[in-house]
Amino acid sequence: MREIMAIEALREAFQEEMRNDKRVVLIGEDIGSKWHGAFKVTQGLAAEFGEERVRDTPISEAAIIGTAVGAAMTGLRPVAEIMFGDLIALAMDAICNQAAKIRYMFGGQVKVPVVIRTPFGGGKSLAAHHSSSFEAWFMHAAGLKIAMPSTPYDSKGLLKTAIRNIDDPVCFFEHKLCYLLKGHVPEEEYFIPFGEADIKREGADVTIVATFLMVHKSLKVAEEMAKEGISVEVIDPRTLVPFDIKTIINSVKKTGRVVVVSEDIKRAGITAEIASQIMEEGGFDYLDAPIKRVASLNTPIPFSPPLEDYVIPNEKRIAKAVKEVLA
Amino acid sequence: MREIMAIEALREAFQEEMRNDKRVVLIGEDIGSKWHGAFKVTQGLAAEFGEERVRDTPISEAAIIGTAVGAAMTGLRPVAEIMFGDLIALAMDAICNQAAKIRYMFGGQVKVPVVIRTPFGGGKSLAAHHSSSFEAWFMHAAGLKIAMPSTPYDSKGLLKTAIRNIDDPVCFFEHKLCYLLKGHVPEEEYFIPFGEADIKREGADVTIVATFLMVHKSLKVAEEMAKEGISVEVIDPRTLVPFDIKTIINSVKKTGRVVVVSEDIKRAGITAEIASQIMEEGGFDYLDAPIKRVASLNTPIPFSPPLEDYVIPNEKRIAKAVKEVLA
Amino acid sequence: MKDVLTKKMDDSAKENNVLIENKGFKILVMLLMDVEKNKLIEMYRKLLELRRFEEKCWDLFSQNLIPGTIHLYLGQEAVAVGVCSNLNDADYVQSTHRGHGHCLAKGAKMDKMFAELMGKATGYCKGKGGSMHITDASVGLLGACGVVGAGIVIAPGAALSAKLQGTDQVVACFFGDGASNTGNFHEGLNIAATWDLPVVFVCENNLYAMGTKQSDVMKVENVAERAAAYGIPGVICDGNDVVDVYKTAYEAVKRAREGKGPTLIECKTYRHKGHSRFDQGKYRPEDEVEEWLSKDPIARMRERLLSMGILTDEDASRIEKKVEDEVEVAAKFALESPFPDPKTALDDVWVEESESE
Amino acid sequence: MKDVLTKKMDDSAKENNVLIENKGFKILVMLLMDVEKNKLIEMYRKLLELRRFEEKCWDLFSQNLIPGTIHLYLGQEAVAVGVCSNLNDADYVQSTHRGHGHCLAKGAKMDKMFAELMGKATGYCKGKGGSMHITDASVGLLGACGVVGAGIVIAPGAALSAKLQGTDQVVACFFGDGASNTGNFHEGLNIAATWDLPVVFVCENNLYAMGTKQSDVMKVENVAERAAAYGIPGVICDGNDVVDVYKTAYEAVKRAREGKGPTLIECKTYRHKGHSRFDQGKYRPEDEVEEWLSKDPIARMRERLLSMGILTDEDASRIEKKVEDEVEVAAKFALESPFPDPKTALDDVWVEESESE
Ligand SMILES: Cc1ncc(C[n+]2csc(CCOP(=O)(O)OP(=O)(O)O)c2C)c(N)n1
Ligand SMILES: Cc1ncc(C[n+]2csc(CCOP(=O)(O)OP(=O)(O)O)c2C)c(N)n1
Ligand SMILES: [Mg+2]
Ligand SMILES: [Mg+2]
Repeated sequence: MREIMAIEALREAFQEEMRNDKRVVLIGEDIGSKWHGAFKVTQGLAAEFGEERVRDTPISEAAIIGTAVGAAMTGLRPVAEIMFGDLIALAMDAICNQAAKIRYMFGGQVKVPVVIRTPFGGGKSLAAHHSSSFEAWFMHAAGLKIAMPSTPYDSKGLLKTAIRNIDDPVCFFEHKLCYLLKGHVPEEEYFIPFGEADIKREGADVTIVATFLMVHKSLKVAEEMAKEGISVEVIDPRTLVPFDIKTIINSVKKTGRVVVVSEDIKRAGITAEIASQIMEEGGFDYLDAPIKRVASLNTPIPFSPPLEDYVIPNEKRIAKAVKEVLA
Repeated sequence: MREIMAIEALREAFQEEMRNDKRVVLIGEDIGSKWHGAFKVTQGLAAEFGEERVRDTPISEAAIIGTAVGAAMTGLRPVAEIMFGDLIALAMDAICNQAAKIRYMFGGQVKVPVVIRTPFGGGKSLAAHHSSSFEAWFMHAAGLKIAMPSTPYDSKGLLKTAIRNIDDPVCFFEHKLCYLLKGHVPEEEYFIPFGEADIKREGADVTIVATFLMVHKSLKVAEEMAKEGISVEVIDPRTLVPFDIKTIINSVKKTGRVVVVSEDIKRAGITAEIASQIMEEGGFDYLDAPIKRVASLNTPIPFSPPLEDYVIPNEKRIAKAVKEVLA
Repeated sequence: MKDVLTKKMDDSAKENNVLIENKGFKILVMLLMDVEKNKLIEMYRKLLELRRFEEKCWDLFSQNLIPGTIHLYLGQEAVAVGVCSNLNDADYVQSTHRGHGHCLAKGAKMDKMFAELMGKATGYCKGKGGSMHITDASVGLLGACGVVGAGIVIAPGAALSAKLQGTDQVVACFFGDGASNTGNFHEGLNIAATWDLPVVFVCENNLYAMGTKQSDVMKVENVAERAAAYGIPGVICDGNDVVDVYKTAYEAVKRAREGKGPTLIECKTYRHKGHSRFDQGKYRPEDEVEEWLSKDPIARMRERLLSMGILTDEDASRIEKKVEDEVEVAAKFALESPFPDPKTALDDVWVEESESE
Repeated sequence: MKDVLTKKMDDSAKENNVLIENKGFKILVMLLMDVEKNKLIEMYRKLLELRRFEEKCWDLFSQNLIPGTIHLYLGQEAVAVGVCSNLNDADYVQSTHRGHGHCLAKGAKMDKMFAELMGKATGYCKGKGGSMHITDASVGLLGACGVVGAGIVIAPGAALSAKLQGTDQVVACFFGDGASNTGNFHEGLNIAATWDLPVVFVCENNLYAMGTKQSDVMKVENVAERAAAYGIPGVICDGNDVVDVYKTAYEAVKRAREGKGPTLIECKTYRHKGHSRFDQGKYRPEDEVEEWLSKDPIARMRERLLSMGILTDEDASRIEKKVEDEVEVAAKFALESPFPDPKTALDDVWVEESESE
């Protein structure tokens, strides 16, 4: 079976969707034929589809999103890119006050089928302006759907769905350290629906809910634990909005123990929402121990490798949490 | 005892702090002698302290915060105002990437004693661009302290602390419908430390943790419930960072039942973090029922009064939640 | 065709060797030659519609029938009418917090507008938007917008749509003097200029942003001077003269439609009332207010049309009566409309599903 | 006094009725009159320090001793040195993602800089910042900044401090051509202009923002033209000629210090290497690269000083040797320094407490 990297899977999704529909246009800084995107996701797209449809922009994050929103309101299906997740802070109004609210404010008169892509995450010693994970901000903004694939397979399937099948604004978040991971990706067209969590590994003793790179770290922990006879189930929600709480609750009914793992900082992060939903949606009665959250420490992301490693969750911290909920 | 409105209490805090320290300057749109602030908080300040210290700005939210940050780094103690909370989306980089991270990124070389004020909340039929509650975004940004007073007394005491005693960036959030509420405020100087929750009403059966206007709505519910023989404790955390989880846990140990109430939308809002902290910090073992969250529905805030009333939590919804945790 | 008027005027000016400096007067000369009278009469009718609509709003919210706040367009009517009279149905308009005039000028109906302002289920946005988000997408409106300046980055997107889809649509993007200090102004104009997008940026300079005088927050006298930073034309016109606005916008719209890129037009104008609901505008010097009130765009246009014989007193009265009647009928519709069912608050977040509680 | 050089030059030019067009040459004439030779020699030494420092960085990160990414200042040295040679110790400098040169030119020490770049505990930011956040607050640096354009709104704040505290400090705010398209550029320049703040905005136009050519993302030829939008002077200078930069900044700094407000200076320059760590700059035409390499600011200054007899070959060699030795010593310090204790990641979030785990 073919194994490719996530950046290739994303690129393939773009190729298929841009061939399929002329209304799909890409807008972002250095995504064209000079640079091919900061992470080379868009390599070759300008060559195939032309500069009119793969548009390099000035350094104007608000205008990148604003323009995409205006285009989406009037018949295009734009995909806008913010080069680094931290910089999305410059486009918060365009995303959370405009893209997210326009359909609602206008009483459903228009739709805004825009996809907003950006990479989050640390681990590359890029320091506090190029390593943040802000997905919780968007989960807290009514009107945005959110995908955050952890594998090449999910990357392609979710991106295709976001572009073709969802008429609402989608925040499509990627993770810098997931870009080069390889995985099985079918050559045929396929779509992954939003709102369907994926059980990345089945298990009976503990449920880990994890996103992005933490899925992979959790899988490693699960493997280690297996050797000790502990059976860990790893669930990747894949989309935060809509959120597939059912799959998670079903797992909790089985395991009675939950660890939620995310790279965003802990305070008011997505682990808080996930843990709260588990409690509210039926988990409480099945839980044998309080849910543990494993997330980045409540600091900006530091530059130096030993510091960065300390702040971002690693296998050791995940394993420790698993042991604690089992204790 | 003197009763004054919150806007007067805030104004008094400014007067005292500006008289005390020349480095305190105010920066914002229409805060000066022409308009006195959108909610008249700064009335009279330009007249007393001059236009150099009470500075009207262009409509440039990013520059308002950026300028305040630069001034704070170099010896002033600026208080920057964003006229409406929704518009803070335009200054997210300046707040969450710069103000919040600068001290850390620079290894502690500088401090950034800036206070960022803005009013959140709906209830005035101002629709989706003037009614949001985004406090969770800032709780999720490492490096910011956050106050959100519900009463005139807390408004004055917390603002004075923010300006005089805290050398870190402070987000000082206010609520539009709390501005005109009256309450007891001493004429003498006083300071309320950050990180100390206030038990607004003691009770034995259920703990309500609430912020802003929801404190007042919860107090009304508590009063109603008392008639039915249900004793409700109402706790106002007053600051989100630092967060006084201890006071809340002590209450939970007593009541075993918790409702968390906030006006921000539920998904990934502050109620998620508060509920999660309660679970993690010792609450789990004392809880007799899952924690209930009462928050705004996951929609933008609509304009028309019947719609807005439906989206924002009211006494009925709070009472219902209290009954549910008691059931 | 909307642009026939100006074209004919130019041709015949050449032929007749008419040498008249004032652009407005020049057009009137043409009209005396009986060219497109109706266009001018229609503009007058529109001006009047905007005026009476806003006066009725003022009346309604004084009676507490309009919730929230409201920013009246009174005094600035010539801008919306002058610009939009150059637009086709398929063209787009990006509006602002002070948007009633833009909506009406682009063709929105008064009844559904009043209904929206009152928060009724029959309003354009089913009561979800109100004054600051009022819009009629079916006539090309991109929406009013509560965040000052935010529309300036959205408008280029609609223009990009037009460009990539190969239509000849243009986008008129309105905003205030205050908005020209926002980062969005800079990014929006620059991206539109860089990509030669068909946008006409229309700054309605009414001298104030709330209580803040324009001259206190920018060091240039004219917002139009800022066009130089983007390599596009910047033009100033008399925003209280609908003919001057029309003519100025005509050139800009033509330019945009021909693929030559955006123009920044600055219309010097003035709002008659305070900034919003409760503002009495006390920060404005009395003589300034008086001077501007004397330049009322509607009175000016009426007088002109009368003095040039395009309109008789009777015609004028008939038009006025008709507009007033329409306003009353529309307001009645809104008053009699029901408020929305609270549960509809959950609709319209998503295209397909409703939100759950 | 830093500005004596230019003043003397002007005076004596008047006296001697010297009429020489080229500003740089004019200064050199003065120097032949033996005015402030040392200033020029010191500028040359600084240029060399910046050059050798960056070359060593290139070397170190090729050996994987510098984590993350890095944006070298190679080729642009004349800008930082020319501007900062006008500044006092108390003045401020706002830097960028390409900030090593600004730091050194303002007086940061090479040893703690290398240490920071390598993520060592002895670095300026204790390893928390790295290249994109390197700073030495004790010499007036407001910090490097990873968000392009973000510093442009911070710099006016430092200038406001100076103004309100009644000092005569000025702020030099550096940024690139790409940054001039950000909303922050517009808001920052406008607020500084409106408030007459003592800021010198220095645009280092190196023709590219990553792979994007300046001319593809703005319709004006010169960033300096944008000054017109704020009612402040916009000046262009040869960013590869330290003397021209010095002289241009001199006027702007003087203006700022006298309370006359900001100036926008555009320095035309070029980066010798790719944008960042792995970029080879293939998007730049070879002849363009060659042409600019031939205008190397350090070679030019060296040649000039030699040809005018201000520097002998021996002096030059001695200076060069000294700088190279210093660079080696500094790098050694960094190499031998320890990495920070992981737990220190919890420090410096707050002024008083540490974060907890
Ligand atoms: C980004 C932003 N900042 C502040 C406000 C508050 N506000 C509403 S209208 C207004 C003044 C706008 O001035 P201008 O652009 O000149 O338009 P005008 O009201 O004069 O038509 C302000 C400051 C806002 N809505 N949005
Ligand atoms: C706001 C923002 N957008 C994008 C980036 C990614 N980025 C880093 S440097 C750079 C180019 C900056 O160009 P310019 O301002 O000309 O400075 P130069 O690199 O040429 O010195 C970009 C796009 C960023 N760091 N910040
Ligand atoms: Mg105005
Ligand atoms: Mg550049």
